[in-house]
Amino acid sequence: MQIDLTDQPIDVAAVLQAAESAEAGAVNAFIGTVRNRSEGRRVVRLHYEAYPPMALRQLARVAEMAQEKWPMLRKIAITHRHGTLEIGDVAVVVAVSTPHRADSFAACEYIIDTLKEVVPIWKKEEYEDGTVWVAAHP
Amino acid sequence: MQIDLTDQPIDVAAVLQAAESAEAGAVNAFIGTVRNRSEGRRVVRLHYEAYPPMALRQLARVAEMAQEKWPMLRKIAITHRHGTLEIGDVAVVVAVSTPHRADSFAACEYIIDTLKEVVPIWKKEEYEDGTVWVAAHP
Amino acid sequence: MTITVALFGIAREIVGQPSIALDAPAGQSAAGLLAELRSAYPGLAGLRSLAVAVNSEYAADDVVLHERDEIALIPPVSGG
Amino acid sequence: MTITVALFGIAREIVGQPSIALDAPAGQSAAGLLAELRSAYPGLAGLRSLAVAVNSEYAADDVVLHERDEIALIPPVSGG
Repeated sequence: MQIDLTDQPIDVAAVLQAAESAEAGAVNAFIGTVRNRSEGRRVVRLHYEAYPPMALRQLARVAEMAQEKWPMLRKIAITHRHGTLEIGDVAVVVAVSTPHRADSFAACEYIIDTLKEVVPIWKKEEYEDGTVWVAAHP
Repeated sequence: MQIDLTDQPIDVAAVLQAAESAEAGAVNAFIGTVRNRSEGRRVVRLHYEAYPPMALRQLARVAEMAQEKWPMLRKIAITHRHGTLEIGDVAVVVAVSTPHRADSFAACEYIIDTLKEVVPIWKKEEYEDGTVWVAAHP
Repeated sequence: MTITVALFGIAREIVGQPSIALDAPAGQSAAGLLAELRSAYPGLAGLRSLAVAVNSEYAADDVVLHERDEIALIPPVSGG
Repeated sequence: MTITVALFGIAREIVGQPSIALDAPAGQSAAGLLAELRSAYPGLAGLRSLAVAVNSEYAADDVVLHERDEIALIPPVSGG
Protein backbone atom coordinates (compact mmCIF):
# COMPACT_ATOMS: atom_id res chain seq x y z
CA MET A 1 0.00 0.00 0.00
CA GLN A 2 1.42 3.38 -1.01
CA ILE A 3 -0.31 6.47 0.38
CA ASP A 4 0.87 9.98 -0.37
CA LEU A 5 -0.20 13.58 0.09
CA THR A 6 1.80 16.17 -1.80
CA ASP A 7 1.78 19.82 -2.76
CA GLN A 8 3.72 19.03 -5.94
CA PRO A 9 2.34 17.85 -9.32
CA ILE A 10 1.42 14.16 -9.17
CA ASP A 11 3.46 11.74 -11.28
CA VAL A 12 0.51 9.68 -12.52
CA ALA A 13 2.67 7.00 -14.14
CA ALA A 14 4.57 6.47 -10.89
CA VAL A 15 1.33 5.93 -8.94
CA LEU A 16 0.12 3.42 -11.53
CA GLN A 17 3.42 1.63 -11.44
CA ALA A 18 3.20 1.37 -7.66
CA ALA A 19 -0.08 -0.52 -8.11
CA GLU A 20 1.16 -3.02 -10.69
CA SER A 21 1.94 -6.58 -9.69
CA ALA A 22 3.12 -9.64 -11.60
CA GLU A 23 0.38 -11.57 -9.78
CA ALA A 24 -2.41 -9.25 -10.88
CA GLY A 25 -3.40 -8.85 -14.51
CA ALA A 26 -5.83 -5.99 -13.91
CA VAL A 27 -5.06 -2.44 -12.85
CA ASN A 28 -7.83 0.11 -12.50
CA ALA A 29 -7.00 3.75 -11.96
CA PHE A 30 -9.10 6.79 -11.25
CA ILE A 31 -7.60 10.20 -11.97
CA GLY A 32 -9.42 13.28 -10.74
CA THR A 33 -8.53 16.46 -12.61
CA VAL A 34 -9.60 20.08 -12.20
CA ARG A 35 -12.59 20.85 -14.44
CA ASN A 36 -13.13 24.25 -16.00
CA ARG A 37 -16.81 24.26 -14.97
CA SER A 38 -18.71 23.42 -11.81
CA GLU A 39 -22.49 23.54 -11.64
CA GLY A 40 -22.61 25.88 -14.60
CA ARG A 41 -19.96 28.33 -13.35
CA ARG A 42 -16.58 28.81 -14.96
CA VAL A 43 -13.82 27.71 -12.60
CA VAL A 44 -10.55 29.66 -12.71
CA ARG A 45 -8.57 27.43 -10.35
CA LEU A 46 -8.95 25.34 -7.22
CA HIS A 47 -7.44 25.52 -3.75
CA TYR A 48 -7.16 22.28 -1.78
CA GLU A 49 -6.54 22.52 1.92
CA ALA A 50 -5.58 19.38 3.84
CA TYR A 51 -5.17 18.38 7.47
CA PRO A 52 -2.06 16.35 6.63
CA PRO A 53 -1.58 13.85 9.48
CA MET A 54 -5.28 12.99 9.61
CA ALA A 55 -5.61 12.96 5.81
CA LEU A 56 -2.79 10.42 5.54
CA ARG A 57 -4.29 8.36 8.37
CA GLN A 58 -7.74 8.37 6.77
CA LEU A 59 -6.38 7.59 3.29
CA ALA A 60 -4.67 4.55 4.81
CA ARG A 61 -7.91 3.55 6.55
CA VAL A 62 -9.83 3.73 3.29
CA ALA A 63 -7.22 1.48 1.67
CA GLU A 64 -7.43 -0.93 4.63
CA MET A 65 -11.23 -1.07 4.36
CA ALA A 66 -10.95 -1.81 0.63
CA GLN A 67 -8.43 -4.58 1.35
CA GLU A 68 -10.90 -6.14 3.81
CA LYS A 69 -13.78 -5.98 1.34
CA TRP A 70 -11.68 -7.23 -1.61
CA PRO A 71 -9.11 -9.63 -0.10
CA MET A 72 -7.79 -10.37 -3.61
CA LEU A 73 -6.46 -6.81 -3.93
CA ARG A 74 -2.72 -7.03 -4.55
CA LYS A 75 -1.63 -3.41 -4.43
CA ILE A 76 -3.25 -0.09 -3.66
CA ALA A 77 -1.67 3.30 -4.42
CA ILE A 78 -3.32 6.63 -3.59
CA THR A 79 -1.85 10.10 -4.04
CA HIS A 80 -3.76 13.30 -3.30
CA ARG A 81 -2.47 16.74 -4.07
CA HIS A 82 -3.12 19.92 -2.07
CA GLY A 83 -2.38 23.58 -2.58
CA THR A 84 -3.42 25.65 -5.60
CA LEU A 85 -4.31 23.70 -8.77
CA GLU A 86 -4.94 25.03 -12.25
CA ILE A 87 -7.48 23.69 -14.76
CA GLY A 88 -6.42 20.25 -15.99
CA ASP A 89 -4.12 19.58 -13.05
CA VAL A 90 -4.38 16.15 -11.45
CA ALA A 91 -5.83 16.36 -7.92
CA VAL A 92 -6.00 12.69 -7.01
CA VAL A 93 -4.92 9.30 -8.36
CA VAL A 94 -6.21 5.98 -7.03
CA ALA A 95 -4.80 2.79 -8.55
CA VAL A 96 -5.40 -0.82 -7.56
CA SER A 97 -4.47 -4.21 -8.94
CA THR A 98 -6.38 -7.49 -8.78
CA PRO A 99 -6.09 -10.82 -10.58
CA HIS A 100 -9.44 -10.28 -12.38
CA ARG A 101 -10.72 -7.03 -13.78
CA ALA A 102 -14.22 -6.71 -12.29
CA ASP A 103 -12.72 -6.53 -8.79
CA SER A 104 -10.31 -3.78 -9.85
CA PHE A 105 -13.18 -1.55 -11.01
CA ALA A 106 -15.29 -2.18 -7.90
CA ALA A 107 -12.43 -1.65 -5.44
CA CYS A 108 -11.13 1.50 -7.13
CA GLU A 109 -14.61 3.04 -7.22
CA TYR A 110 -15.15 2.17 -3.54
CA ILE A 111 -11.87 3.85 -2.63
CA ILE A 112 -12.54 7.13 -4.44
CA ASP A 113 -16.16 7.24 -3.21
CA THR A 114 -15.12 6.64 0.40
CA LEU A 115 -12.13 9.00 0.15
CA LYS A 116 -14.51 11.80 -0.80
CA GLU A 117 -16.59 11.13 2.31
CA VAL A 118 -13.97 10.77 5.01
CA VAL A 119 -10.57 12.23 4.10
CA PRO A 120 -10.05 15.70 5.61
CA ILE A 121 -9.29 17.66 2.46
CA TRP A 122 -11.27 20.73 1.48
CA LYS A 123 -11.72 22.21 -1.96
CA LYS A 124 -12.32 25.90 -2.56
CA GLU A 125 -13.40 26.74 -6.10
CA GLU A 126 -12.29 30.07 -7.46
CA TYR A 127 -14.53 31.72 -10.05
CA GLU A 128 -13.98 35.00 -11.84
CA ASP A 129 -16.17 36.73 -9.24
CA GLY A 130 -15.51 34.92 -5.98
CA THR A 131 -14.77 31.66 -4.19
CA VAL A 132 -16.85 28.88 -2.62
CA TRP A 133 -15.92 26.03 -0.28
CA VAL A 134 -17.40 23.04 -2.09
CA ALA A 135 -20.29 21.20 -0.42
CA ALA A 136 -19.89 23.10 2.84
CA HIS A 137 -23.53 24.15 3.12
CA PRO A 138 -26.71 22.07 2.74
CA MET B 1 -11.21 9.18 -29.87
CA GLN B 2 -7.70 7.71 -30.10
CA ILE B 3 -7.42 4.06 -31.13
CA ASP B 4 -4.10 2.30 -31.53
CA LEU B 5 -2.69 -1.16 -32.09
CA THR B 6 1.06 -1.51 -31.66
CA ASP B 7 3.78 -4.12 -31.40
CA GLN B 8 5.86 -1.76 -29.24
CA PRO B 9 5.64 -1.22 -25.44
CA ILE B 10 2.62 0.94 -24.59
CA ASP B 11 3.29 4.41 -23.17
CA VAL B 12 0.58 4.27 -20.49
CA ALA B 13 0.94 7.93 -19.50
CA ALA B 14 0.44 9.02 -23.11
CA VAL B 15 -2.79 7.03 -23.41
CA LEU B 16 -4.07 8.55 -20.18
CA GLN B 17 -3.15 12.00 -21.35
CA ALA B 18 -5.04 11.44 -24.60
CA ALA B 19 -8.17 10.83 -22.51
CA GLU B 20 -7.87 13.92 -20.32
CA SER B 21 -10.08 16.93 -20.96
CA ALA B 22 -10.48 20.30 -19.26
CA GLU B 23 -14.23 19.68 -19.42
CA ALA B 24 -14.09 16.35 -17.64
CA GLY B 25 -12.95 15.99 -14.04
CA ALA B 26 -12.94 12.20 -14.03
CA VAL B 27 -10.62 9.86 -15.88
CA ASN B 28 -10.91 6.12 -15.44
CA ALA B 29 -8.28 3.83 -16.87
CA PHE B 30 -7.99 0.09 -17.13
CA ILE B 31 -4.55 -1.40 -17.66
CA GLY B 32 -4.26 -5.07 -18.50
CA THR B 33 -0.87 -6.60 -17.73
CA VAL B 34 0.58 -10.06 -18.24
CA ARG B 35 0.10 -12.20 -15.13
CA ASN B 36 2.56 -14.84 -14.07
CA ARG B 37 -0.21 -17.38 -13.46
CA SER B 38 -3.32 -18.48 -15.35
CA GLU B 39 -5.73 -21.05 -13.95
CA GLY B 40 -3.06 -22.40 -11.65
CA ARG B 41 -0.31 -22.73 -14.26
CA ARG B 42 2.84 -20.65 -14.32
CA VAL B 43 2.91 -18.43 -17.40
CA VAL B 44 6.33 -17.78 -18.97
CA ARG B 45 5.17 -15.22 -21.57
CA LEU B 46 2.26 -14.40 -23.86
CA HIS B 47 1.90 -14.13 -27.60
CA TYR B 48 -0.82 -11.84 -28.94
CA GLU B 49 -1.82 -12.23 -32.57
CA ALA B 50 -4.01 -9.57 -34.15
CA TYR B 51 -5.90 -9.12 -37.41
CA PRO B 52 -4.85 -5.47 -37.61
CA PRO B 53 -7.34 -3.74 -39.94
CA MET B 54 -10.33 -5.49 -38.37
CA ALA B 55 -8.95 -5.07 -34.83
CA LEU B 56 -8.65 -1.31 -35.36
CA ARG B 57 -12.13 -1.17 -36.91
CA GLN B 58 -13.67 -3.15 -34.04
CA LEU B 59 -11.83 -1.12 -31.38
CA ALA B 60 -13.32 2.01 -32.94
CA ARG B 61 -16.78 0.39 -32.99
CA VAL B 62 -16.52 -0.44 -29.30
CA ALA B 63 -15.60 3.18 -28.58
CA GLU B 64 -18.52 4.38 -30.73
CA MET B 65 -20.94 2.10 -28.89
CA ALA B 66 -19.67 3.43 -25.55
CA GLN B 67 -20.12 7.00 -26.79
CA GLU B 68 -23.75 6.18 -27.69
CA LYS B 69 -24.46 4.62 -24.30
CA TRP B 70 -22.67 7.40 -22.36
CA PRO B 71 -23.17 10.60 -24.37
CA MET B 72 -21.32 12.56 -21.68
CA LEU B 73 -18.06 10.79 -22.54
CA ARG B 74 -15.53 13.44 -23.51
CA LYS B 75 -12.56 11.41 -24.67
CA ILE B 76 -11.81 7.75 -25.22
CA ALA B 77 -8.31 6.34 -25.76
CA ILE B 78 -7.59 2.66 -26.34
CA THR B 79 -4.23 1.07 -27.14
CA HIS B 80 -3.73 -2.67 -27.52
CA ARG B 81 -0.37 -4.32 -27.95
CA HIS B 82 0.38 -7.43 -29.97
CA GLY B 83 3.43 -9.62 -30.44
CA THR B 84 5.35 -11.35 -27.65
CA LEU B 85 4.85 -9.96 -24.12
CA GLU B 86 6.75 -10.80 -20.97
CA ILE B 87 5.33 -11.02 -17.43
CA GLY B 88 4.34 -7.54 -16.22
CA ASP B 89 4.15 -6.04 -19.72
CA VAL B 90 1.10 -3.90 -20.46
CA ALA B 91 -1.16 -5.56 -23.04
CA VAL B 92 -4.00 -3.04 -23.18
CA VAL B 93 -4.90 0.40 -21.86
CA VAL B 94 -8.42 1.85 -21.96
CA ALA B 95 -8.91 5.40 -20.68
CA VAL B 96 -12.03 7.57 -20.71
CA SER B 97 -13.02 10.94 -19.31
CA THR B 98 -16.41 12.15 -18.13
CA PRO B 99 -17.59 15.13 -16.09
CA HIS B 100 -18.64 12.87 -13.20
CA ARG B 101 -16.81 9.84 -11.93
CA ALA B 102 -19.48 7.11 -11.84
CA ASP B 103 -19.87 7.37 -15.61
CA SER B 104 -16.12 7.02 -16.13
CA PHE B 105 -16.05 3.70 -14.26
CA ALA B 106 -19.11 2.31 -16.06
CA ALA B 107 -17.97 3.35 -19.53
CA CYS B 108 -14.40 2.09 -19.07
CA GLU B 109 -15.62 -1.28 -17.80
CA TYR B 110 -18.08 -1.57 -20.70
CA ILE B 111 -15.27 -0.89 -23.17
CA ILE B 112 -12.84 -3.48 -21.81
CA ASP B 113 -15.61 -6.08 -21.41
CA THR B 114 -16.85 -5.55 -24.98
CA LEU B 115 -13.32 -5.37 -26.40
CA LYS B 116 -12.65 -8.84 -25.02
CA GLU B 117 -15.73 -10.16 -26.80
CA VAL B 118 -15.41 -8.66 -30.26
CA VAL B 119 -11.91 -7.43 -31.10
CA PRO B 120 -9.99 -9.95 -33.24
CA ILE B 121 -6.92 -10.41 -31.09
CA TRP B 122 -5.83 -13.83 -29.89
CA LYS B 123 -3.73 -14.68 -26.88
CA LYS B 124 -1.49 -17.74 -26.70
CA GLU B 125 -0.17 -18.49 -23.23
CA GLU B 126 3.25 -20.05 -23.03
CA TYR B 127 3.95 -22.30 -20.04
CA GLU B 128 7.16 -24.13 -19.21
CA ASP B 129 5.77 -27.24 -20.92
CA GLY B 130 3.67 -25.98 -23.81
CA THR B 131 1.30 -23.35 -25.16
CA VAL B 132 -2.48 -22.88 -25.25
CA TRP B 133 -4.69 -20.52 -27.25
CA VAL B 134 -6.80 -18.93 -24.51
CA ALA B 135 -10.54 -19.67 -24.49
CA ALA B 136 -10.43 -21.37 -27.91
CA HIS B 137 -12.23 -24.53 -26.82
CA PRO B 138 -15.45 -24.97 -24.81
CA MET C 1 -7.90 22.13 31.33
CA THR C 2 -6.98 23.96 28.16
CA ILE C 3 -7.60 22.31 24.83
CA THR C 4 -6.45 23.51 21.45
CA VAL C 5 -8.70 22.96 18.44
CA ALA C 6 -7.26 23.09 14.93
CA LEU C 7 -9.52 24.60 12.29
CA PHE C 8 -9.67 23.96 8.55
CA GLY C 9 -11.43 25.13 5.41
CA ILE C 10 -14.66 27.02 5.92
CA ALA C 11 -14.52 26.45 9.72
CA ARG C 12 -11.19 28.29 9.80
CA GLU C 13 -12.72 31.12 7.80
CA ILE C 14 -15.83 31.35 10.01
CA VAL C 15 -13.79 31.47 13.20
CA GLY C 16 -11.18 33.70 11.59
CA GLN C 17 -8.10 31.88 12.85
CA PRO C 18 -6.33 28.55 12.23
CA SER C 19 -6.80 27.27 15.80
CA ILE C 20 -8.42 28.23 19.08
CA ALA C 21 -7.49 27.51 22.68
CA LEU C 22 -10.43 26.88 25.02
CA ASP C 23 -10.91 26.34 28.73
CA ALA C 24 -12.83 23.11 29.04
CA PRO C 25 -14.18 21.22 32.05
CA ALA C 26 -12.51 17.91 32.87
CA GLY C 27 -14.43 15.16 31.11
CA GLN C 28 -15.52 17.43 28.25
CA SER C 29 -16.90 15.28 25.43
CA ALA C 30 -16.61 15.72 21.68
CA ALA C 31 -20.34 16.56 21.56
CA GLY C 32 -19.90 19.08 24.37
CA LEU C 33 -17.11 20.80 22.50
CA LEU C 34 -19.20 20.96 19.33
CA ALA C 35 -22.12 22.51 21.18
CA GLU C 36 -19.87 25.10 22.78
CA LEU C 37 -18.25 26.07 19.46
CA ARG C 38 -21.57 26.28 17.63
CA SER C 39 -22.83 28.60 20.32
CA ALA C 40 -19.70 30.79 20.21
CA TYR C 41 -19.57 30.86 16.39
CA PRO C 42 -23.11 30.67 15.00
CA GLY C 43 -21.78 30.43 11.43
CA LEU C 44 -20.64 26.88 12.22
CA ALA C 45 -24.26 25.83 12.79
CA GLY C 46 -25.05 26.50 9.11
CA LEU C 47 -22.63 23.88 7.81
CA ARG C 48 -23.84 20.65 6.24
CA SER C 49 -21.89 18.68 8.84
CA LEU C 50 -19.30 19.26 11.53
CA ALA C 51 -17.22 16.57 13.21
CA VAL C 52 -14.56 16.45 15.89
CA ALA C 53 -11.34 14.56 15.24
CA VAL C 54 -9.11 13.38 18.05
CA ASN C 55 -5.60 12.23 17.20
CA SER C 56 -6.45 11.88 13.49
CA GLU C 57 -9.59 9.78 14.04
CA TYR C 58 -13.22 10.85 13.88
CA ALA C 59 -14.52 11.04 17.45
CA ALA C 60 -17.92 9.67 18.48
CA ASP C 61 -20.10 12.08 20.49
CA ASP C 62 -19.16 10.58 23.85
CA VAL C 63 -15.40 10.52 23.38
CA VAL C 64 -13.77 12.36 26.30
CA LEU C 65 -11.16 14.96 25.41
CA HIS C 66 -7.81 15.28 27.13
CA GLU C 67 -5.39 18.17 27.32
CA ARG C 68 -2.72 16.51 25.21
CA ASP C 69 -5.07 15.26 22.48
CA GLU C 70 -4.65 16.66 19.00
CA ILE C 71 -8.15 17.98 18.43
CA ALA C 72 -9.55 19.33 15.17
CA LEU C 73 -12.86 20.54 13.83
CA ILE C 74 -13.77 18.87 10.53
CA PRO C 75 -16.23 20.76 8.30
CA PRO C 76 -17.75 18.93 5.28
CA VAL C 77 -14.86 17.36 3.37
CA SER C 78 -14.58 17.76 -0.39
CA GLY C 79 -11.38 16.09 -1.50
CA GLY C 80 -10.95 14.03 -4.62
CA MET D 1 -15.30 -17.53 -58.19
CA THR D 2 -12.18 -17.80 -56.06
CA ILE D 3 -12.23 -16.40 -52.52
CA THR D 4 -9.32 -16.04 -50.18
CA VAL D 5 -9.87 -16.58 -46.48
CA ALA D 6 -7.37 -15.19 -43.96
CA LEU D 7 -6.77 -17.37 -40.91
CA PHE D 8 -5.69 -16.37 -37.41
CA GLY D 9 -4.78 -17.87 -34.08
CA ILE D 10 -5.86 -21.44 -33.50
CA ALA D 11 -7.72 -21.53 -36.85
CA ARG D 12 -4.44 -20.79 -38.61
CA GLU D 13 -2.77 -23.58 -36.65
CA ILE D 14 -5.56 -26.10 -37.37
CA VAL D 15 -5.52 -25.39 -41.10
CA GLY D 16 -1.73 -25.16 -41.12
CA GLN D 17 -1.43 -21.99 -43.21
CA PRO D 18 -2.16 -18.26 -42.86
CA SER D 19 -4.78 -18.18 -45.65
CA ILE D 20 -6.58 -20.46 -48.04
CA ALA D 21 -7.94 -19.90 -51.53
CA LEU D 22 -11.22 -21.67 -52.30
CA ASP D 23 -13.41 -22.18 -55.32
CA ALA D 24 -16.84 -21.02 -54.24
CA PRO D 25 -20.20 -20.97 -56.07
CA ALA D 26 -21.58 -17.54 -56.97
CA GLY D 27 -23.84 -16.41 -54.13
CA GLN D 28 -21.91 -18.37 -51.49
CA SER D 29 -22.99 -17.19 -48.03
CA ALA D 30 -20.94 -16.76 -44.87
CA ALA D 31 -22.76 -19.75 -43.33
CA GLY D 32 -22.04 -21.81 -46.45
CA LEU D 33 -18.35 -21.00 -46.24
CA LEU D 34 -18.26 -21.96 -42.56
CA ALA D 35 -19.94 -25.30 -43.27
CA GLU D 36 -17.50 -26.04 -46.05
CA LEU D 37 -14.46 -25.19 -43.93
CA ARG D 38 -15.69 -27.21 -40.94
CA SER D 39 -16.14 -30.17 -43.19
CA ALA D 40 -12.69 -29.79 -44.79
CA TYR D 41 -10.94 -29.14 -41.44
CA PRO D 42 -12.77 -31.06 -38.68
CA GLY D 43 -10.56 -29.45 -36.01
CA LEU D 44 -12.44 -26.19 -36.60
CA ALA D 45 -15.67 -27.83 -35.42
CA GLY D 46 -14.23 -28.23 -31.92
CA LEU D 47 -13.79 -24.51 -31.34
CA ARG D 48 -15.99 -22.60 -28.89
CA SER D 49 -17.08 -20.29 -31.71
CA LEU D 50 -16.17 -19.48 -35.27
CA ALA D 51 -17.24 -16.41 -37.21
CA VAL D 52 -16.74 -15.04 -40.68
CA ALA D 53 -15.59 -11.46 -41.12
CA VAL D 54 -16.11 -9.60 -44.38
CA ASN D 55 -14.23 -6.34 -44.88
CA SER D 56 -13.42 -6.02 -41.15
CA GLU D 57 -17.02 -6.55 -39.99
CA TYR D 58 -18.60 -9.65 -38.51
CA ALA D 59 -20.82 -11.19 -41.20
CA ALA D 60 -24.31 -12.52 -40.49
CA ASP D 61 -25.02 -16.05 -41.76
CA ASP D 62 -26.79 -14.87 -44.90
CA VAL D 63 -24.19 -12.33 -46.03
CA VAL D 64 -23.21 -13.13 -49.62
CA LEU D 65 -19.48 -13.27 -50.35
CA HIS D 66 -17.86 -11.62 -53.35
CA GLU D 67 -14.53 -12.28 -54.99
CA ARG D 68 -12.98 -8.98 -53.94
CA ASP D 69 -14.14 -9.11 -50.33
CA GLU D 70 -11.52 -9.34 -47.63
CA ILE D 71 -12.71 -12.49 -45.88
CA ALA D 72 -11.35 -13.87 -42.60
CA LEU D 73 -12.17 -16.70 -40.24
CA ILE D 74 -12.43 -15.50 -36.62
CA PRO D 75 -11.87 -18.13 -33.91
CA PRO D 76 -12.75 -17.24 -30.27
CA VAL D 77 -11.09 -13.90 -29.52
CA SER D 78 -9.08 -13.43 -26.33
CA GLY D 79 -7.60 -9.93 -26.39
CA GLY D 80 -7.33 -7.61 -23.44
